[in-house]
Amino acid sequence: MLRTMLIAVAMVAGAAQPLLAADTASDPKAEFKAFREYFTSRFPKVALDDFVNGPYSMDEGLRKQWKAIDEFPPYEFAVDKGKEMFATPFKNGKTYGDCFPNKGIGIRQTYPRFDEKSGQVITLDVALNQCREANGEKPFDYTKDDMAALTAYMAFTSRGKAMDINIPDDPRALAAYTKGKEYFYTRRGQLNFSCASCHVQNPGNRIRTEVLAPALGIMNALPIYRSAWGGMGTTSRRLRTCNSQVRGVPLKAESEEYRNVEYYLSYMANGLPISGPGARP
Amino acid sequence: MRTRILIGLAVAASVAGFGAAALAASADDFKAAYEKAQAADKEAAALKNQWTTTEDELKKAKAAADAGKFDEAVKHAQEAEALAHASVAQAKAEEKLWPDAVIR
Amino acid sequence: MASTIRVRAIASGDSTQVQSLISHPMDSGFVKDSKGQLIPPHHIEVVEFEHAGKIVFTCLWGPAVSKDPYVKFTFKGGKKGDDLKVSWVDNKGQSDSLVAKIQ
Amino acid sequence: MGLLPEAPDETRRIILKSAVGLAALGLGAGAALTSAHATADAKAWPQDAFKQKSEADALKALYGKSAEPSDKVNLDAPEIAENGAVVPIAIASTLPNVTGIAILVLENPNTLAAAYKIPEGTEASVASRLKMAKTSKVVAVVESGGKLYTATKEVKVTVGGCGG
Repeated sequence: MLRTMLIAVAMVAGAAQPLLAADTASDPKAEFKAFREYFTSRFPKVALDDFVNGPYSMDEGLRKQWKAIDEFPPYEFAVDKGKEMFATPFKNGKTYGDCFPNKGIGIRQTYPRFDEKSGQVITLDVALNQCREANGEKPFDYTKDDMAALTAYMAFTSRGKAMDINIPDDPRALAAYTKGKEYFYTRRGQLNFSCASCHVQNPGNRIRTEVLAPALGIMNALPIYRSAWGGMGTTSRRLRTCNSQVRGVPLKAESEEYRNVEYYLSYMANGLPISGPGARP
Repeated sequence: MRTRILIGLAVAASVAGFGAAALAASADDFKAAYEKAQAADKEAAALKNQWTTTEDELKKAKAAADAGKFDEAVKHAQEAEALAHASVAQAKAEEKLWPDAVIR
Repeated sequence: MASTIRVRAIASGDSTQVQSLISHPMDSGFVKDSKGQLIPPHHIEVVEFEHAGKIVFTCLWGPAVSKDPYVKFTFKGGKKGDDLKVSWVDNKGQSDSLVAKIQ
Repeated sequence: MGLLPEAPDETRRIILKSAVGLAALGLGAGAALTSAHATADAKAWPQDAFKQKSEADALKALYGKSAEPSDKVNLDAPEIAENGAVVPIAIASTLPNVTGIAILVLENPNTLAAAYKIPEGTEASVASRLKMAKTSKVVAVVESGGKLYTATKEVKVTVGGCGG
């Protein structure tokens, strides 16, 4: 407990002092516990399930605007479009539902998952394009439009379900998790920010006008309708925007690094409810 | 921590330094400076850590050269190179530094 | 093609609360595209809500109304199962309409 | 807050630029417009009122008169807008015989944002979402018994909503 608090203090100060010798080995269970304890002790007033609401869990004024907007949220069109796409068969007569357990309904919380065949992390977005290609259809762009509509609908049917990410007993799965963790904590871009600089050290604080979301449960709300985009965006679109905001050149959508960091963060959110699709400033 | 400050200084110094570029640069001077910048940027790309500012300077350099303004083109190419070197240094330093930030 | 209009009209007591969202870019005319060209204004001008042959609400919108515009209002009357007609027209003469059931 | 002590101004400018760029790209997505017959009448749109640059001129063009402040006009708007592109604004009034409600954003390029016609039997209450270019006074106008009444509130905007 004391150590967690010391780390918290060090991070608030913006100086990540090495309290321990550099250690890149991963112990997901212990890291999960420490991660959760960091956020719950730093934000004791935020209910655990509320972290998935990102900036709205941190700021009362924003929360009120969100509640007003959520009465009739702008992602409704995407959910409806995704539902229609789900119901429309491919040219070969198969549907998206045929590619997933339970016809694809209420399963978003099980992604990303580690695929033992390819040795890679498969996100829901990648699984959807694999489904299309397996049925003779062209893959969709990974950042918005059709892909955002499909994932919005799948998230919508999974709302409230607890994130359920598994790291199988396979050294490649642990390596993917570790690489995701490395990506999350590595500073990059001319501004020298890591994901953690904003979402571990400064959630609830404003960077210019935006209230930063806590890393805990940050993947649960995706995809999102973001007012600054004036439209929907997927996890990849969000990550690419994060990269350019710190003046880093974004990676390709659904690149290995992005899939791994989604794997790491989703595992950290295990047990927290799916809240996507979300609406964000 | 100290490594990061050093990177910061390196960027500041190299960016300040480009002002001293030789006057009346030629197309060849530009080509040489641009190739050096591209090589450094490629190294950053291999480390998946290009900076958008490097790309901006490369574009500005190219545009100035296309307009025949070689002094300006060389300046931008040199700045791009300095930024690219800084991004490479950042990526290499972070390979050792990131574990310090992990919540434990 | 799916309608551009979403309506939620709920009768409660002697009045009906209506919420509506319309899919529309609502381009203000002040924004440049990625090539630096101004995107010309393209926005809804008029939205009408009609119940039992009577206009119960009219929106007159300029380009400062948000993309995918939303509006909420309440009128007296209306009961479950009644029709509520929504129609809009924009500055390019495009339009859409929808008849929704009051819930 | 001091996230970026090295170059705050430059940073803000750059990040702003990229946010605007993204918003502009997002506009290309376009809406699914159908040509289904509608009854909404474009002739009802008060073109002249939407061109005005000041509160007084907009009200004159729209209603042909001027307004006075009233505590019976209730304007619900955020103190700090989460994004200028989508600012939720609600107006309600306890005044009798309300026939119209309008919303003005004084610092927008054109002052009048939206006007609503309230027929008899419809409540004097409306909620909608507006774009705000920058920090501005927002004025709620209620037409009651042939007179105009207003309520005003300042809304802070740090990311302008002209991007859509």
